[in-house]
Amino acid sequence: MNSVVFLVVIPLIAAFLSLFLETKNKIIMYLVTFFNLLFTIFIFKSGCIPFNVAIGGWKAPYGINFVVTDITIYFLLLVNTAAVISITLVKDIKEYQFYSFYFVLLAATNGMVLTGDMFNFYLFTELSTFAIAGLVAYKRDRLSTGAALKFLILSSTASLFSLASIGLIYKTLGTLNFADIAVKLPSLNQASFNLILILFLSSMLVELKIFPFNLWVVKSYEGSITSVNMFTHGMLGTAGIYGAVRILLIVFPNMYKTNISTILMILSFMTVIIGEVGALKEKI
Amino acid sequence: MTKVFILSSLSLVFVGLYGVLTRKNIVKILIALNIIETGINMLLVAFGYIEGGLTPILQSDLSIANLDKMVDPVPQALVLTSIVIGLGTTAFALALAIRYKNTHNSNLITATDEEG
Amino acid sequence: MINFAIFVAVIMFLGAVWTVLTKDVFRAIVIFGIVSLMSSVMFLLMQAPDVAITEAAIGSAITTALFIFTYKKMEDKRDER
Amino acid sequence: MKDEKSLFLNIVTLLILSFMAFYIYKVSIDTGSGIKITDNITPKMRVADKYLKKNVLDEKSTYAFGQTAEDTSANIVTSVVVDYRLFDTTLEVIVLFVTILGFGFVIPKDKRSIKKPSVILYRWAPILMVLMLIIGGYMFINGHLSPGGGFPAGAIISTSILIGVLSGRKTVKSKTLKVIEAIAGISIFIIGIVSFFIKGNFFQNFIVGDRIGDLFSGGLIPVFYGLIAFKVAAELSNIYFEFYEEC
Repeated sequence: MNSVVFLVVIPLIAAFLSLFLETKNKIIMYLVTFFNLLFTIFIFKSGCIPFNVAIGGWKAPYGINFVVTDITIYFLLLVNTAAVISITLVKDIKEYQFYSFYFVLLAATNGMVLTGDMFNFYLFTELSTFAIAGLVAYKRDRLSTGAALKFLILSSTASLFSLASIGLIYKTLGTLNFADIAVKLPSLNQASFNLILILFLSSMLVELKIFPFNLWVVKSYEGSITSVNMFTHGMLGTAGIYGAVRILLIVFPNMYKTNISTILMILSFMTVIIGEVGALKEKI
Repeated sequence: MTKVFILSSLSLVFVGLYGVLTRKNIVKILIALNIIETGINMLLVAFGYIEGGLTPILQSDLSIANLDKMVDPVPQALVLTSIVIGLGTTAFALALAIRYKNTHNSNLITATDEEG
Repeated sequence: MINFAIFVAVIMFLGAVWTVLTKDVFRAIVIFGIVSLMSSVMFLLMQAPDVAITEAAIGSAITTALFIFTYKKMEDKRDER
Repeated sequence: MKDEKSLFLNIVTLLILSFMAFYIYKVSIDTGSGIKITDNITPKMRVADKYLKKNVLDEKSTYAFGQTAEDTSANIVTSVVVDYRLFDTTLEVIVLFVTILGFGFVIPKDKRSIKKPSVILYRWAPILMVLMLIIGGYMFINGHLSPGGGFPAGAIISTSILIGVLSGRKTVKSKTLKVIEAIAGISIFIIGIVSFFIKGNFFQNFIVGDRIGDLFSGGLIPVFYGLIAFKVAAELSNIYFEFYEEC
């Protein structure tokens, strides 16, 4: 099943092609999205799950690899179904940039779910960040420009923290592969483990829209058009949840005294309460 | 040597964080973001440094005999990637800043987003 | 060699502090270019010539140029109003 | 009133930062069992060992200078960037593409006229441009032998177009640049798909049999670096046109 990489490669080629196909962009958008959904269903039905794809022929800890497991395939279906639903809301848009951003976002969310490498995951999150920032700024008026700028500054600061944590992981464990990290992690010191975890968690919270970093959400939802809101929540949210679940609960399991589930539960509880209070204060 | 590299890059990270958190001019914030990024890049390369290490380029049979003394090539490869990503972030944010100046008539991040 | 590394590191730190604290944006941009160039020297000392070349060409030259272009464009806007 | 608020902000920020610095210091002096962040030893079973010894596929294999190996690039950083972790590099190219697309999309288009350049710059610009092109071309052709590579080469080539723009000479049209960019970007992925149909793996280096240290070695590495250099040059030149185009 090496061909699973097509899920990422085909939308990226379409992103380049959309520079030229001025009026046919919408057809290409439907074609690529339905291709992704059908291909995912084909993989789901093919019955060779779980499997592991080594890109470039380099085997698992040394090269980049895609991992497809039972949970992955369901999240892949969710992401692609969300994409199909949200493109039905796209009205007549002429700018080719919109379609390019959409294709890159589709590739990035598929890749975030599929990838099995730490640095590759970081790159996919960066890609989705830029695509979302471009889509939020699509209306180019006062509200959307401010929202996009604030989102970009916040998320790039957060992604620098995750880059530092990737460096620390490579220095201490000497590997970047998720499965390899999970095997080697118990030999790490408690304090070092906590530092890496804090750095990585603070960057994941931005993608997940959890309390201390969720202030960008309101402005960006106000400032962007409806289909972009669907992209942000349906595609990026789903992919981000899967990435967080895999990285926080499988790669960094509950070990020693740090209980991640409790921390996440407290934070999400606070998110709900503070979000509701903020919504009540908002004038209609 | 390693201590000098790590301490200098950490100091850059902290100075940049101070700048991002306290400055209000957008261009200054982006400069501070770039300083953090330079610091993180130096930190990553310093993690791969070993005392008296050699450059990871094969020039003759002698360098193949000394493979153990070479510095780690993987952090350098990662940093090559992250430098280009930093350029992308800066370019996009600067374009947004120019439009922000046009729409808000201000280059402070604290300007209100409501019309009027 | 270690004295040279400490010298470069001190210049870099002072430049970064100056960049963050100064009120003048243009001066901040130019000193940021110097900081970036000094970090390129540090990459060279860390036996990473690839990264040093990339940092000098992209991180130092083109980023600084972009900042200066943007600064000029924003200043022009203020003069018009 | 405003100054007080700013002073308060500064103090809070300094407190947060000093707390972070103290935490990092505490981590560095922590004495527990296991690997520490401040340990100076290189970890066992590091990924880089296999990259340096070039024996990912075959455990026991060794190589010599001027002989073939599984990856024949002499610069090991290049071999990591463009061969072992090629997929990262292609994504990075996409990151640059997206951000510069967003740059052209967001930046306001207003009228702007350039001052007439001086005669010296106008006369000497072609010489400088040719020099820049030669340096950039050398860099991406020799990227697998010496320091350098596609990204700085693209930056240097784009500088030559910047000189052309500043000196008022017409060099290339912005539409041509867009075509170059798209063709280079698509062909990177086309090569990846072609290697899927030849070897069965995406982005595999399917040219083998050359020797370490030759100019024509490294298989697909010079091809990829050339494509990356042209793509980066076209994208960065588009930025300059956005700033300095006379509307």
